[in-house]
Amino acid sequence: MKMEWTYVWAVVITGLVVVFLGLILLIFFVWLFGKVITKIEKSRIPLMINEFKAKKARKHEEKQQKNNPNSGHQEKNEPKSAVQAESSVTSLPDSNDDEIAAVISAAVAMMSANDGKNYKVKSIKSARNKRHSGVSAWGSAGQRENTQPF
Amino acid sequence: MKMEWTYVWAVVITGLVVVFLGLILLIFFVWLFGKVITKIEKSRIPLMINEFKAKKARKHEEKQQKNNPNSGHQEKNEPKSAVQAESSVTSLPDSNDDEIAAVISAAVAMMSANDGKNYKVKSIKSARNKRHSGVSAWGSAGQRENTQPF
Amino acid sequence: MKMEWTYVWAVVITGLVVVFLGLILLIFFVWLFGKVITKIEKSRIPLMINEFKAKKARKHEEKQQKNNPNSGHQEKNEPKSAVQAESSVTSLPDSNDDEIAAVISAAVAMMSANDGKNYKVKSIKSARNKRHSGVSAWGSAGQRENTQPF
Amino acid sequence: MSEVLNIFTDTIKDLASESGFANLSLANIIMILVSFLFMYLAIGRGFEPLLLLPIAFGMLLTNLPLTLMYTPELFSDPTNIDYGKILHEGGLLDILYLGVKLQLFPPLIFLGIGAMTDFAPLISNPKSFLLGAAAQAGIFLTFIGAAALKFTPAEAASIAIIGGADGPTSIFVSSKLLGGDASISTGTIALAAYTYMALVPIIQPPIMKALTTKKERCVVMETLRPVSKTEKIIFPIAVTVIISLIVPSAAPLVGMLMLGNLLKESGVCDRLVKTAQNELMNIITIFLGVTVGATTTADKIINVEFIKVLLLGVTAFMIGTAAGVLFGKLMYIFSGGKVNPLIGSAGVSAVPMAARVSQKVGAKEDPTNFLLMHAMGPNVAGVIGSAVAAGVLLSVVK
Amino acid sequence: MSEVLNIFTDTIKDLASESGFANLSLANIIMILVSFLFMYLAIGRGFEPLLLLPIAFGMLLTNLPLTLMYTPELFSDPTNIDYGKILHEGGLLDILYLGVKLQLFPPLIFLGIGAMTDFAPLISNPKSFLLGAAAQAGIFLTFIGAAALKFTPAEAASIAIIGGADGPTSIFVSSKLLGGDASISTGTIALAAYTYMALVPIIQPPIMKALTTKKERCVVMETLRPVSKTEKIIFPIAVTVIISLIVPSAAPLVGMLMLGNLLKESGVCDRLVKTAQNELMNIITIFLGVTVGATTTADKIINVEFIKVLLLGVTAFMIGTAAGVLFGKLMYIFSGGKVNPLIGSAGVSAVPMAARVSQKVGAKEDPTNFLLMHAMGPNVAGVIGSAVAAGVLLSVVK
Amino acid sequence: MSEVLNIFTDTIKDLASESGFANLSLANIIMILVSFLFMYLAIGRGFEPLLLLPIAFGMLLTNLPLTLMYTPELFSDPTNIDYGKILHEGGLLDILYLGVKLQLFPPLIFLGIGAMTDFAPLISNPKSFLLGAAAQAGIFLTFIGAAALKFTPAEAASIAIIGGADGPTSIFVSSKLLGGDASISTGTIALAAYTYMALVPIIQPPIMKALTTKKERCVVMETLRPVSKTEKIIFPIAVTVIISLIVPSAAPLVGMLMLGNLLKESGVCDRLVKTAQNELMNIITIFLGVTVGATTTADKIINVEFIKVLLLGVTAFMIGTAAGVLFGKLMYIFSGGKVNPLIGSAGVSAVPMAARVSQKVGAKEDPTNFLLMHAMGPNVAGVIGSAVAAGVLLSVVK
Ligand code: NA
Ligand code: NA
Ligand code: NA
Repeated sequence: MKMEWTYVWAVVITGLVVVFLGLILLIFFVWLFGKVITKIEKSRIPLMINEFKAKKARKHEEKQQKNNPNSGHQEKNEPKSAVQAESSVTSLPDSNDDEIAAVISAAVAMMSANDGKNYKVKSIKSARNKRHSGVSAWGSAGQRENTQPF
Repeated sequence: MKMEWTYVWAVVITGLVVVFLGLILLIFFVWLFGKVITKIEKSRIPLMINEFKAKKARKHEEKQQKNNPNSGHQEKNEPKSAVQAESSVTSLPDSNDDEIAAVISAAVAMMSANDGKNYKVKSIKSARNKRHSGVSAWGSAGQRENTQPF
Repeated sequence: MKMEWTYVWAVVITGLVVVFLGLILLIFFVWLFGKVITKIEKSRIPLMINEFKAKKARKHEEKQQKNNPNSGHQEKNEPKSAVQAESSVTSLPDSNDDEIAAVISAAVAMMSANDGKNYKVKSIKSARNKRHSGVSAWGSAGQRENTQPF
Repeated sequence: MSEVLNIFTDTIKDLASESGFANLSLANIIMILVSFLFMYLAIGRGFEPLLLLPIAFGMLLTNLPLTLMYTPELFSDPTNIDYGKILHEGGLLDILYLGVKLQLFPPLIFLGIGAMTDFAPLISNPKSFLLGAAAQAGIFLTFIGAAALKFTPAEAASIAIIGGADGPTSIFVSSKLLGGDASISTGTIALAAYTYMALVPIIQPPIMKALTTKKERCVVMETLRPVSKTEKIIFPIAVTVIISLIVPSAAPLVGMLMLGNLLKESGVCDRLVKTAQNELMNIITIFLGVTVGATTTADKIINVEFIKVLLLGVTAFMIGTAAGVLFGKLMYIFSGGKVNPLIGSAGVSAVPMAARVSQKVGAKEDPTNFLLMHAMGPNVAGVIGSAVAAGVLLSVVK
Repeated sequence: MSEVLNIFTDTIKDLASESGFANLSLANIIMILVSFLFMYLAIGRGFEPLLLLPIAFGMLLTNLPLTLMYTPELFSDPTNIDYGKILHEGGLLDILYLGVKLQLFPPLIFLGIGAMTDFAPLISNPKSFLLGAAAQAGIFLTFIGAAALKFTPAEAASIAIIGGADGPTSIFVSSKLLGGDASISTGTIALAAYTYMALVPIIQPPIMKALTTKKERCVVMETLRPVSKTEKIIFPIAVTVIISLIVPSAAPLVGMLMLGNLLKESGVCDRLVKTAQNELMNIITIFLGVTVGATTTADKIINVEFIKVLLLGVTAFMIGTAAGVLFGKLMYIFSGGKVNPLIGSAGVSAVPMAARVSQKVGAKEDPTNFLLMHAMGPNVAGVIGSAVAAGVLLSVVK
Repeated sequence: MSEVLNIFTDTIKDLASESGFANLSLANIIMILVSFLFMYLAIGRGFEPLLLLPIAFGMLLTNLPLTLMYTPELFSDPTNIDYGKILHEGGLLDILYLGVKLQLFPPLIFLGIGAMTDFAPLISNPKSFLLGAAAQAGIFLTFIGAAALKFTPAEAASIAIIGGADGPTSIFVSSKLLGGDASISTGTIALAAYTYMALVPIIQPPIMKALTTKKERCVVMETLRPVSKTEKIIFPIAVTVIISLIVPSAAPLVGMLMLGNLLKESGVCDRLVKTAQNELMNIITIFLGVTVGATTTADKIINVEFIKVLLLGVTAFMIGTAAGVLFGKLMYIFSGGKVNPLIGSAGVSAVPMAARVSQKVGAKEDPTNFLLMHAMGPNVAGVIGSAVAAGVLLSVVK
């Protein structure tokens, strides 16, 4: 069952046109939206739409402009925790600092990755304090995160 | 299709009665069982039913009475590991103790949480020793735990 | 519905014969293949079939002959990381070395177990370095490993 | 060549007429905007994002015309679904929705919740069960309201269960009772349930303050007794047996909740517990959310019934809260002032937010008063209570 | 108002008559107590809790009347199941049980086991395969016993396979062969299999000691040669090909076991291996346990057949152990005293307990004798052997 | 006794005649060897092992006679599959293959990919979309070639989609279009797709060098602007809406890809993201690989059509690469030399290998030139482009 050539060409041309059409529409939308966002960011016009961004994203934006521009969302807290973990061991007395720092910072990074939560060393500290009172902060944090939505 | 009001009230009253009935039965059972358990705990009568508790739960009970009364099962080992990890670093020479202790105790707590097994620092130590002999204690522990039931 | 005894005996004898037959065939194959592999290993004849082994497996074989002969694949890197983590803390100033080493080596071992990747301490160190540049090495490693096949 | 051009223009025309743009109705556009609103609530406002975000995305997908991802017609008669037809003609979300329709997903989510829940506060103070029962008044009294607004029994029960403040239970009941022809859908119910659960910290405090005196709110409760491992192991078994005997139709929910808890408390099945709490629950949450969201086709939201659902839903929450607090006052009186009535509002379930609301409202009067653990008792009792109420509704409503 | 009262009392009466209390038979009560016994064995005694606890809970649920979670009638004819009816009328456990009935769960558990198993001890000492074959005598000789006790071929095969000491294999065979009308159920088989597997450290040692001399038990075996990665990669492929060619009906079990092992040994699919070992296996274990447990309705346990199953099952284990040890003695003789016959008992599978029993019994005679790795060879060979025996039974029994 | 012996020899004879050895055809043997070749490519050469190894193992299983694990006849008519028959008679892989046939697995894998993908490079330089579109020329021009080689429309579309360099998309299209009677199978398509994706670093560089000048290859591109979280959140929603409206049949793939990405970028659903990225994706990858591999029965490989598929497949890749690079040259010209045309080849998708090839080829000319991030834009655009192309093919091909 051979296809007719007119059909074949129709498929090809249609396909290419639709793919380009779709992606060009996306270019236009993404470009437009990027402009709008950038303008809002710069002029800080307190628009309705800005309400959410202002509360949640502003701090994040500022941080991000200092860092590598293309860093994804996930990396948000890792540099911080790594830095903090490091600063906390740089004064250790001998040459094993690096290894320890590496292991600890990796462990901290892993925690963020594992739980899907971004822990900061600060919050870990408080977790330990609570644990002294006989209630597992870890456990209850898990419970909180997990049971909440149901 | 409107419902008849008699039907509506019947549903409402039935529902409330059954819910209260069920939960009151539970109150009675839980209260009764709590009494029995508490009595057994105190008088330590060596009942048939005590056999299991004696072997498995007794040690646990004693520990628990020292700790916060409402601590859940998961928290069982965490305070211990946290304490041990801490005691193991309190003599570190500088102010970073807290951070390190926090990170390490968090790591230990996470291990318990992660594997679903309660590791004590003791067992970790022995794990390391075994690892020296060229056989991964960690791996074989996993294997043991996992393959056993099938 | 009782079975006829002839049928019963036929099942029994057939069953035993087939099970033995199958496993004896396996003995023969495994024994033969073991011989071939051992010969190739020893004489290092650069056979066609050796091409793959040579590139991938040779290093591994040599390592393995030094270690415990029956160590599985998973254990490959763990002894190393444990040793390295330990050596990195043996000079810590007080008696808590063991606990810390245990915790850290367990954490490292856990990492290998968790991700299903064999991390060495070396690679963790470099991971930390990359993180300084604002790109999460951890995140991108995950991305690389994960997105690659699709 | 001109023939190719002809066919090309014909195909483009066909594609255009078959594209979503040509088939986008005003209702679809409104619904898409509504889905954006819920996405904003989930991400920007943190309203139960784990479920509300997948639900809102399902709502978006189902309102993009011709995607054929969800086909409400396949589920129009809830008592006689043609499963073969769903397999042949159903889209991605139709097939995943089978997990909801076959009543699998909510019990499996309860398995995970059970594996995460600590019933110790309830075991050490079993009277908390009463508060968990009282708060279900919100369910049954709302049933009256729904009847007054002329909903069918199936619809009225589906709306009333929102008052249970328990997402999986609401989905369990409504997906069983509601057909594709009903004026409301499982998605409508779930949207209302999760939205109001997120609003618990806003809805409850005024009611709690209005119904209690300062003296009552300041009651410091006795420390809870320690609970032995044996009790914790026997508890889930006993609850399963007793509740299943009284209300057999509650067994799937209560049984799975208690299986999860037994696995956890046994201490010998940790690898199963970990998976039930995490991966199994997460996989099902994604599927549940996006498919339940997909049931909110335009005709289920853009009608006066949805407004009614929203009104009845918030009423149910408020009645449940009030009933819990009032019953707490009763216990305050009968116990000679030992029970703080603020813990009553936690009986609506919405674990653990409702308990935290009790804690916060109490701490406002006396910052040293630690009510959280005492409120966790009614809180987890409320989960059991809602499941029992669901069982009653399923067996009573034809 | 009186009418409301009337309807209320009527509804309460209806509910009471429809409640589990009114329908609880003596058989149900006995079965519930039996389920408590198995829960105790799982939690208190540590009898294979990962499976025995879900099984016991499934047994509890299925014996609570009217919960409609499992409906044996839907599975009465094993050769002609009405899947549409199951979807329409089935409860939660009926639908999950499809994973067992469609023969999915046991092979997928084997996938996980394969991903955790190290076949190196077997590769370096392939003669161990003989011990893994010998121990299957327990299966086939028990078939004779079951025939003598007048079981049908399907029942006899299901009982005999308990002697394979391999839970998923037993469930694979019995769920295929047994209909809802058989006097025994998959749950009965699984209960016996897992209970006896937990008792391996008690059942085996007396037999091992009775059949061996002190001199034999003291044999120190030669160190196993190292196994190259190439051999480890080729092994699972070769086993799949050879066994599937000889016994095609063993292919689902052996094939999945070896796919898991190949993924592991390849070293390039670690993320798949991790999931196969953990989450996938855990999810299926929960579903498998609770649904298989649900098949133990009262009529399957409270009958003389269950006693027969228990007796035949332990006999199968004992014969398997003895056959392995005796074959070990044969190898001791032919090898000129280089093989310790104690490793023969490990051929029953029950990985890795049976191998540890060999180690312990050997260490009693000579504490420096490290038999564990040598016993792991027959042990993992026993898993393959049982799967082959399962294939034979499935293809021979009509 | 002699009767026993008789029956025994009869049974053995039966077993022998029913064994795989007696039924092994030459075609089977060739196919088994081919499966070994792909296993070697996966393990020894690291060719996309996560999918190629399960595919090769599925290929092995399906070519071992009488295992009855996969039955092509059950899927012979793609428009009218008898699902009841599959449940009654299907083997393990038939039942798991339902996940492919019902179009579930590829979208769910896209969910995981979306949860792992960072679209920031594309958002900050949206013109990259053009390169992602241009590279789809490989798909459509190969359709011409397939037509010339006299394939049916369904076959031609399935072959052409290999040029999309996207495994799940290829499986999504081909499993929908190809029946059991077609001369090629989903497995054939997947084998070619994954093999060529692994060969991207070998196939692409010569084409890239041949089509570009040294000056072009040395272009250092401007740093990408930072992308705000708001943009990252709105992006997946916008793509879903726009693409679904234009090509509704692309909605399952694009919708799930974007749901995964939205969950990730929202930052409030991390536990769902983790599961979508890992366990859910791994479980489905195993099932997808082994069942798709099982469709490669002997008659699908040992024919001249397979050679044609291989040739057309590599042609598709090469045309896609060339089209991307040429379009990149166009952008180089129009941008006044600001765009490095090497990033155009990354438009074929094959994330992130194609982008790394761009980086490497660029670094050869100027080691300080860091093109990776700029190439990630066209790279992820290529994934979206392929999904759109898939939608077009599915809606155009009858
Ligand atoms: Na509730
Ligand atoms: Na066995
Ligand atoms: Na592509």
